[in-house]
Amino acid sequence: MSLTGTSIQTSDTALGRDELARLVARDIAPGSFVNLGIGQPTLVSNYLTEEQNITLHTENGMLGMGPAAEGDQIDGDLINAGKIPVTELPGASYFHHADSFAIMRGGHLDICVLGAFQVSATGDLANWHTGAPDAIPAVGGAMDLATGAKDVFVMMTLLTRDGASKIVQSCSYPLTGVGCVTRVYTDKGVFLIGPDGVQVRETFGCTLQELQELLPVPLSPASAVAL
Amino acid sequence: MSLTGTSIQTSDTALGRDELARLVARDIAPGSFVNLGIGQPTLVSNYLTEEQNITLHTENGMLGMGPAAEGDQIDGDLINAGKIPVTELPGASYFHHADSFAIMRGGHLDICVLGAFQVSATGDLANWHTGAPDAIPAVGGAMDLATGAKDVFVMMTLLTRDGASKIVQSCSYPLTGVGCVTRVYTDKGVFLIGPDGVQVRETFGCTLQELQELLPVPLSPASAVAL
Amino acid sequence: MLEFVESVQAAVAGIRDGSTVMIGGFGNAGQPFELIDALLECGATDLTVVNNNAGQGDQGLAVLIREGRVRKMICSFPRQSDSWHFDARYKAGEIELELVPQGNLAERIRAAGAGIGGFFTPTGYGTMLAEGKETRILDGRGQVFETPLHADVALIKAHVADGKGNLVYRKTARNFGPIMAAAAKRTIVQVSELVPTGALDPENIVTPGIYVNTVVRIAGSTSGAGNTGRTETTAATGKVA
Amino acid sequence: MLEFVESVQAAVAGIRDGSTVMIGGFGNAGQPFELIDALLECGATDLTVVNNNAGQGDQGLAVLIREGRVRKMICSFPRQSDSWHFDARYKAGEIELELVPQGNLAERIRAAGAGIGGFFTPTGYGTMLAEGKETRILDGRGQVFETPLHADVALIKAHVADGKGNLVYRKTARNFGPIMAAAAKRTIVQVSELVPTGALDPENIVTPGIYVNTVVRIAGSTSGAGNTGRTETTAATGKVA
Repeated sequence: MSLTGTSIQTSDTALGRDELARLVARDIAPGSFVNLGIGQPTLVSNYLTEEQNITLHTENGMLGMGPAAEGDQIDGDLINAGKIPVTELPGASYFHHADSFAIMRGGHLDICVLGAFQVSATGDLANWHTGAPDAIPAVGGAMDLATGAKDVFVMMTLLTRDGASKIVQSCSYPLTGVGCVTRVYTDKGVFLIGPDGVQVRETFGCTLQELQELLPVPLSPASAVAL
Repeated sequence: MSLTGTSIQTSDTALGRDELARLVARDIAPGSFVNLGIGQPTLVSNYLTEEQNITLHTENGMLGMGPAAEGDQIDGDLINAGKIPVTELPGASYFHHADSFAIMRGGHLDICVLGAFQVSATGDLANWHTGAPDAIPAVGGAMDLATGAKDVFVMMTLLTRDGASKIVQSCSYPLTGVGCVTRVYTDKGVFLIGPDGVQVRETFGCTLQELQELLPVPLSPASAVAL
Repeated sequence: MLEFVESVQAAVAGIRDGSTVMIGGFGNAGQPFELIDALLECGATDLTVVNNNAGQGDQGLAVLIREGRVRKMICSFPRQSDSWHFDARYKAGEIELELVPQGNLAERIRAAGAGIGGFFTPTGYGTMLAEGKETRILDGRGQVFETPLHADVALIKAHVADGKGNLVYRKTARNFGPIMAAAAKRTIVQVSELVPTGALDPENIVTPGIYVNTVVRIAGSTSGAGNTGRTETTAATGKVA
Repeated sequence: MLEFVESVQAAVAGIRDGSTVMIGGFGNAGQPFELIDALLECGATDLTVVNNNAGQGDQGLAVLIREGRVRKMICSFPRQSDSWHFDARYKAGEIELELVPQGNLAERIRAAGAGIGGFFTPTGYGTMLAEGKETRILDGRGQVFETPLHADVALIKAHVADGKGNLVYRKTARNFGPIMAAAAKRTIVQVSELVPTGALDPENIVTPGIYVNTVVRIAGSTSGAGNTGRTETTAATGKVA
């Protein structure tokens, strides 16, 4: 497949974390139920609009989570999965841990947005463990989210500090879930993962061909229908 | 084992249904959580005292069930497992069907009291299906109660209308549960079922020897410790 | 997407022939009679219906069965004193029956909503209802493998809904509602009352709106009141439910 | 039998060496700090502890670990910025770790309380946390067999108890409390408030008293207020919980 002749470059420069968060937020369908992972994915909440009517889930037992709590709002009994004090929106609900994970594992969340160490060409996700022999492993709710949500979006920088691609043919880090990632948002481009392999929806600060040179997996431009 | 020389006859006549219900009620330890099956077992609730502080469970989603509702108390949303309108006692709670059966199946009920077609010498229970080829089977919550409660008490007449013993070596009717019955209350005696076989705690209107002649399973008087 | 509709006809629109339909309620408590009537009216047929019973008297599910719309019943207690329409269809070999112990029914529905692929339970072990099923000794007890019960549609009745589709129920009318709402692809709820978002205490919500697709208020209905709850009589001394 | 006791010391009396102890809470929310302190004081050792984490800072579970009372941790997220006591014991090979995905942890606890002998779940399939476990394809997906997590004792924190031991919680402090209460042979609860039986609405009770054995009120405690909830930072970009 030719990588030229299709212009899918939508910005002149790579995107910053906040620009990327804005992009993810824009792509979430109105009325969705969403879980935002800790770290970079949390930024997405800053760009969700009231009109979108998005309901945020936190796995420690709540739907309808509001923004971080400040000052007098802080209540030690109201925290998110990152253990940060948050607020409650009208229409919120509380439930216990098994009921909360039933929401995730039962396929009821429309989207979860996660960070990642690596994503494979077939959507395998590695985001919980470096595999280093002296590392103390900790998994939390990552595997449940990766396996349970209808769509798993990953947000990450495309390259490691050493310049290696985090989109790989096959993950070298221990897996979080098999074939679960459907979309990858990076500073250099947005990737769709599906039966047709890795498709590029848009690029930031580079052409598709330049992107291909960075990545060890074959890329193709996304078909119009997938956009 | 000798069946003579031990007097365990506690009444001169066979017990009526209400006398038997009173006896079962007296045997329920204070503070117990109890499910009373439909029909004869329901009579037990008439003889529970306030001092016993018994909490009644109904499998359609309630703990703290009170007596049958009458007149203005009747509320179509408040019924028991027999679909009869009931009342709510202070300290009651409502829950959905899976949570209700988790109480039963998780071993949290101290006692359930059930009717029966047959009970075997090893505590097998048959109470849901005659096995007749043209009968439409219906099981309800019988198997969950039989399998889940810490103690399963059966209340029944000892003999069928044809004079056959309902305590049998092996049930001819389809089973509800295997080895689950711990005690059988009948009009002619109270039987304890355990590793030592079928022991008789007391007899009503007959001697132990007369009882043995009615039953196809070996009986022994209950040891003092089992009383 | 959550929708609030004005009529039960609009609520059940789109239920297809061949669907698996869960219907809430235990006896009359929690039965969504108006939704069942609309399902009858809409003409969908060849249905598999999941309910604790198999219809009573000449209303609701019993009429669906009488009219030949139900191919298969999955339930725990079909035989009742007034289950004559089911009885007739069953004896004529015109309806399939999957008889499930009530706790297995509830747990299988719960498993579908919670993403559990199957589970082992002691209930039914050694009985004819476990015949042909995989068994295993776990924790020292014989146990039977049971699979989740999914549905295309759930028809349930709740007491109050808010603008997010959050639900609360009334007394024992709660029964199968919350677990069926989670197990179905599309959950249609009839309520007695609608309140603004924020009017329900977040601590007390039983079914979060994430499980709800369509809400219809039944005008003039008041849960419980005027509903006398019929007394069932049964032939057996066994446990009835 | 339900008992109301005057002190946390009386509440934890009788917890034996070698017990499996579930401890509620997620972060600080719902952590029964006073009961954990009493457990430390009572001297029980060789414990298997089930908690989402493995202790934070220099309080509660972290101190139990520091003092060598914990033989094994069953948890989903041991490594945190302030889990130094666990980290040290673990690196010294002095504590065993069973790492469980958080949803499996919750579902295994729920299974124990609900009488489920084991279940299949897609979570963890194809990962190192499923190594050595039975797997099966169900509903077209790879699934892993998981077993129930039972406990001798649960220490949990609730907001209010009534005279029957019925409990309600506050906001996200509910977390593991209800399922641990059902999974343990003996459930010990610290509450901020005791109310007379009948003062809680039966529709809103989260943990029915059947699951509660011992209740102690912590004088002067008010859930949430004055509890600022610490902010955790973590090294990985991965999902943290």
